[in-house]
Amino acid sequence: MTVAKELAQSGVSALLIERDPSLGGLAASFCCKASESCNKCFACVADKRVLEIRNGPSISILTQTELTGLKGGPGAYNVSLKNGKGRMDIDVSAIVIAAGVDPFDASLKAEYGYGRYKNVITARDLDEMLRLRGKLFCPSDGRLPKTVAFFQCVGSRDESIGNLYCSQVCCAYALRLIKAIRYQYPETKAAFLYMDIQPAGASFDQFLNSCRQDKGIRLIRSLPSKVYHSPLSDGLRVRFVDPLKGEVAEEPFDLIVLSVGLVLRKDSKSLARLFNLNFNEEGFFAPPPAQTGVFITGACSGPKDIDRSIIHAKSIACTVQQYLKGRS
Amino acid sequence: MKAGSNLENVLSKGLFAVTGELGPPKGNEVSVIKRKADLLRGYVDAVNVTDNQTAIVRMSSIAASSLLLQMGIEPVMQMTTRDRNRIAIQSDLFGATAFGIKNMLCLTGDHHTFGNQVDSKNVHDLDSIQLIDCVRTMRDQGTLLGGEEKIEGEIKLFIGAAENPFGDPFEFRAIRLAKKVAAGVDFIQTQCIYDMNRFKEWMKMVRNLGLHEKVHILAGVTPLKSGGMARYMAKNVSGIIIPDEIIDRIVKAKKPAEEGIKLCVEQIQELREIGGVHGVHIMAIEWEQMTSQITEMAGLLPRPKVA
Amino acid sequence: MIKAEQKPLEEILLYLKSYDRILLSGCGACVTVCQAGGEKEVGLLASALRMARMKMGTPLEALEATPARQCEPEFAAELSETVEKVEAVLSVACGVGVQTLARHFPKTPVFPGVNTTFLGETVTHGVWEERCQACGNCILERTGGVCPVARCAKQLFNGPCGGSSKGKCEIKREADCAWQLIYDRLNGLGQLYRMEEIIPARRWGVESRDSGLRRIVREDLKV
Amino acid sequence: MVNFEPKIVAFCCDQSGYPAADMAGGLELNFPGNVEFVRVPCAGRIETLYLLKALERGADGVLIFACYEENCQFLRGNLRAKSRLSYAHRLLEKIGLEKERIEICHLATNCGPKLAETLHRKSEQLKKLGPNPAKI
Amino acid sequence: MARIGIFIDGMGGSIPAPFREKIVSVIRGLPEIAFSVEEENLASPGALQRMAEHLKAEEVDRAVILGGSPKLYETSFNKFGYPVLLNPYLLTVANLKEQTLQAVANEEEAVEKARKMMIKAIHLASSSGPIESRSLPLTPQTLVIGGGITGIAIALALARSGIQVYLLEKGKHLGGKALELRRFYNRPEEVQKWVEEKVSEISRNSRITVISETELKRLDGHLGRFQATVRKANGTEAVLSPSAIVVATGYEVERNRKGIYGHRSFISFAEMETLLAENEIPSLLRNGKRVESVAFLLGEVNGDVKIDSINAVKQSLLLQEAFQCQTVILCKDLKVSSDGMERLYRRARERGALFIKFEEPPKLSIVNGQIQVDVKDTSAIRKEDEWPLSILSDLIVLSDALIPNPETENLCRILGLHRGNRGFFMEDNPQLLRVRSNRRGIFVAGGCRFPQEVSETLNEAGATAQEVIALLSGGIYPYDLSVAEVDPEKCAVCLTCPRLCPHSAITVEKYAEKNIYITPGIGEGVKWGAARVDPVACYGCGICVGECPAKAITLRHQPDELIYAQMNLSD
Repeated sequence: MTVAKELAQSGVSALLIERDPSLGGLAASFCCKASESCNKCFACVADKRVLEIRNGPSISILTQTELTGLKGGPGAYNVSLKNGKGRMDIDVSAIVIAAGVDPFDASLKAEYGYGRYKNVITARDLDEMLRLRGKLFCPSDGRLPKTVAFFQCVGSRDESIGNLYCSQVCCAYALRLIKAIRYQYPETKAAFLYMDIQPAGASFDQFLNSCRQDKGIRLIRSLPSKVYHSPLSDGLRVRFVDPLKGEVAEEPFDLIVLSVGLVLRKDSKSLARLFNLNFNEEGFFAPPPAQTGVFITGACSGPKDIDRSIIHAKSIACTVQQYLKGRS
Repeated sequence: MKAGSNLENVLSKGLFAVTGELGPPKGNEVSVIKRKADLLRGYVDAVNVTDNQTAIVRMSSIAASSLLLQMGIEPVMQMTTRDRNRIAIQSDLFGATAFGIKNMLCLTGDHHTFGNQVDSKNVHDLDSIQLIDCVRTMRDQGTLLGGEEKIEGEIKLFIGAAENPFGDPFEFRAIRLAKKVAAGVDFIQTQCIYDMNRFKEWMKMVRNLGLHEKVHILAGVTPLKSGGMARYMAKNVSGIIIPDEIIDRIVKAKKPAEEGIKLCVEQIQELREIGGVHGVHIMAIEWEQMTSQITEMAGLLPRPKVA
Repeated sequence: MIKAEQKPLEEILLYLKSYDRILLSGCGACVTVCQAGGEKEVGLLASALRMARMKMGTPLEALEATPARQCEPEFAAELSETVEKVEAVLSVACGVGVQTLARHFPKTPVFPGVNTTFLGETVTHGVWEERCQACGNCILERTGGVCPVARCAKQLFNGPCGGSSKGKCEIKREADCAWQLIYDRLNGLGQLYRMEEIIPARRWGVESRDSGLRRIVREDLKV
Repeated sequence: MVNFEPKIVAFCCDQSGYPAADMAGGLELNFPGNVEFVRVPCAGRIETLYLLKALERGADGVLIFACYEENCQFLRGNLRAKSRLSYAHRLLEKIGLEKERIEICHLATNCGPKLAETLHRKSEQLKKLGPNPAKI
Repeated sequence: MARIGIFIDGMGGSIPAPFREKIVSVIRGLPEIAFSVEEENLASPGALQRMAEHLKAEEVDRAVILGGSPKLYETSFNKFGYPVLLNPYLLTVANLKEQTLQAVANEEEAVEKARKMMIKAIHLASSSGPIESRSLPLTPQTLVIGGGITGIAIALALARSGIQVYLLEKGKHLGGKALELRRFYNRPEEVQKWVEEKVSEISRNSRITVISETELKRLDGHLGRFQATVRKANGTEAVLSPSAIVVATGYEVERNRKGIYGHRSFISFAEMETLLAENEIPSLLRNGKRVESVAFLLGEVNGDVKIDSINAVKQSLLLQEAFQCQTVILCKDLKVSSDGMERLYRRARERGALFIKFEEPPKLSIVNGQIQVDVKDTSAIRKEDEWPLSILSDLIVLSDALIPNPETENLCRILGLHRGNRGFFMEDNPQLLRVRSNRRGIFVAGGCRFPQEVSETLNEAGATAQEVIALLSGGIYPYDLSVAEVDPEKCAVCLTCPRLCPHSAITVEKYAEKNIYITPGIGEGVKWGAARVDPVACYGCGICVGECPAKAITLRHQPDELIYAQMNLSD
């Protein structure tokens, strides 16, 4: 979206193609994670972007549309599109792929029991719960959880599933969720189980300190090994190494939130085939050679948060625009 | 001799002077003065009579001073510029000298908001240095301030002033003393000293300016009664510095009051050794009974009889 | 500039107790700048007064006006028509403005809506501090541009007193010690010797308020 | 006060409150009946005088929907609104009105539920307080 | 009297016909109402076309839409263009969909509410006035302050797009912090070479003027009309007139070498870079002595930046692979959230680097002339045996605090920008505008905004260039006068507004030209000492309006009357 907007502003007309019915991608389903003040989650930015795009004078938008074919070569591509109304072929000079990412499928980490235990949810589930229902509850019985554990690096930095990269967004994402929950429900205590706290930025230190000072938030440097479930009470017990005592501990929690990593969207394989794209070591799109007129941006080139995706997109827009200039 | 007071005599003979302090009653109860006078008589050369100290209304220092005279003790009448304009000041000095008061201490005075009449209007027609100048003019020229107006009779006063080596800016404190000397001060009583290092440093600056030869400096001391008092003073009274080790010593002592006296005596002995210090001013606030013990332990007794 | 602070609403309500129709007059000069009596404050105060009186069950009609400068006779004259319609005037200009209106409208009671506090400087936005007492004989030349008359709690001319501690005044600990400021400033200018001179007793009775009503007459300007 | 439906003037910052109101409507969350939305470009546009005037001219309560702190499009508009509110509160106290009649609520574009809930809560609260006795 | 046309949008069935009828029936026959028509999906281009025809045919000058959210119409009208003859500010929308139908359950109440909203909208429409549009010519000239990696990249990108660039550098040479670096962590080429190439490209590019040993002294004017006074080291001054400005002054490193940190074993990352580049594989010598073990100590000074972690892992790998050194990395959190970092980290680990993560800061002491680091490794399992761990190494690479450039504060004042957390330049609010500053036409990029790893900085540089290009490429900046306007007669010059304006759009000049866009009353060219809002720099937020104690400022598109009209209360 940002690419289209920036190009439009530089006088290049752009066509935006989205497979889903609405714009915004993953970011559009996030909730606001403010506590007493804004915690810089950028979720509201996505909403505003959608508006701005609809506003843009030389952007055409096709939603619920899929790419089916590609003809031509650098500088003069002809793409085939398909949507509910039918098929069409369009000539374009350059193509920008911003196919985005999916959250990691948490059920692949069987030891955490996602999909089997109702009270094990992903951070995204929690996000949607807060955005649309406006409250926090245990999915099993609807009561307010007293204790919530956040597991970090679910599907990232994990050799066992082959995802040898940091998803870069989940620490801040989870901590902001914790902060928002703690603000709304002071009686709910949270534990944050992690490897390293990743984010950086001018205000992050301040934010992290406010988390550390909060007595209701425990930051535990240890990734849990297993979740046990009691079918009678729907209670959950978490097994992890207590870094302070140096021994294995088991602790009960009402709700477990998995901070799932980012993976390339499932349907990206077909895009890759269509555009003859390579994958990098991490399994994301590698940037295609210059002069092909095909560009990659956003999280599909490697995990990025909203802020960095936008910067990346703007930067790519600059490249695209210069590429076009160079050709004409 | 400028005034011929006992204090002036002691100091001009080069003897180590001792002065005490007496707060007049918050009313007209003369017995209070008498009781305190009895506690001080014979242990000091002169007694400061405060002028509505900390802006608490008390018997006027002129009246209390003349009562003290009647009881056979030489007073140092304190006078602040807070409550009087130059008319009242000069008229009061006529009266005071008429009663036979020979020492005075020129002060600006504690701010009225510290006292029990916070709604009053302060005067500050003059400041302490201008007051010194005023008294000196009256004594030496025999005229009123700034005027040609001759005074009927003679104003004989030994002029004192206070100085606080613990106020800021520290580097200016000795220069300010020089200003007082230039204005005509004869003796100086300092704020109570606990930070001996800073005081010594100040005295060094004073000596460098040659002031110790022009003015008699009496070092101020106040015995600490308790750890609480030490802590309170250190925290709340501007212009008093009490080093942590002293607070510690009093706080940790089994009998803090005794330790306070002991400390005070040690201080006096140390002060005596400093060049340019011509005496001590013992401010045993509401603890006058200790003056005898302190002077005795410090070896300051008996007080000299000088004619 | 002149600084003022709005009086407590209850006090103003008391003044206006027996009136049902008033003019609330602000001033477009100093009190606008110190946000005590500009057009905005006039609107706010009028609204608050109307509501308070409505709540008491004795509605008040409050007209609003904000002349450019209330202390000028011409501007006061602009209010004449409005003043005729009301029983009393509440002025949120400084004490000068209140008196100008009082002089101009002999038949209408004029009440002050602000306390005129001092001549001051803006320290930061929303914070003003006293700088001048209009004492009538400026000595800033001797004190490095810091006024002890306005800024020393004891108005010392030969300060600082013993209560100066770490640059602050013992009387108001949040306030800077004026003499420390003078010291620092002269020190910075390399003119510390200026502080060694004794400033003699001031001639208050000739130069200052203490001499009775002060007045400036410029014969050449008179028309 | 059975049939009393409090009149609420809701100032909505165009960057947060207004879209949130749209979202709340879109989610079919009910609003109390007697709410007037005032759309402003930024909460910093809301003068103290508007808060008083709203009450003077007949509102029973006033709500300001502003952006979260540190999330103002215009840096400090929301903080200005908050400060002006505190000034208005001081005046209300002097006037003898309950300061609950004016309140600020911080939210973001995607906080429709919070907006609706705040409106309802305010409406209930005002019902308990009763009609604004100072309106003209 | 205004003539108002009413358009009722069915919103694809969201506002049913009977409901519409019930509402509109009230106003039929009112004198100011010219007509009312029903439409479906008014926000679509076709409907817009018809709307324009209606407006023209009936000669109305105001329009009221009964339909959905005003935001919907505003966006689509902005996109497809407003109907001719209708100024955007003469259109009022009553949001029946979101604010009545979907918000009020009881139908009767909804009708009542909708009617009220309609009346309010009609009232608003008749009391609003048109706002004119203007455009400002922009010359393609940009001033880039700072000739570091960011400045270089931006200058080149801009020049390639045909924009004239003045590249201002305080020092003698271009390159900045990059001159201390030797290698990128994720690219094969050498940094120095990269910089050299870029610098020579700059010197060959006729569109870039490098002005070295020069600093910005003063800035006047606003977007499109900046007047930047620059001063050279020799004291000569020049005035540049760029349309836009990019600030890329980088960050500074604050070294702590007090106490034990003064020990010769401590070196900085930059020193280690040099050491690595100067030594020949396979042995690393420092002052003639062989270095066999290196520890990296990432203190808490930079808990919020990633560069230290990246540098540590990068250098550690080089030390391990090329120089056979044993390495230890001590840190609180290892930041691997950069592309490819996790892999590098694992590679370093697999080749024998130790990673020790602590909560309490390690203790340092000198043992036999060497620094001993005692640290509690939080991931150790058997604490009793292994706590604390003592590490002796030949060299310790220490992280230095990354701080804002010392001139940042001064530059902020000159440029009218804000400083954010930690004192770096602040981007324009968190909402997506990372490289924009609070002032239109001024951008902040790179380390002066926040220290980042080189490739991220380059991304940011690209994004900044894109922003500038998007702004300047049209050659004009179109704007309308929906801005704040000062009435100079009322202005008390109290300076409240320039102090509070978040965009530094207000200036007070003693003899400022009178606000040129003011219409009635006094003619143009009158001199008047008053605050002046620059209509191009103003974002129309209204903070100054709300704050002015003299009520001298009006927001032209939303004056008091419109606010009161929106409150819909009695007078």
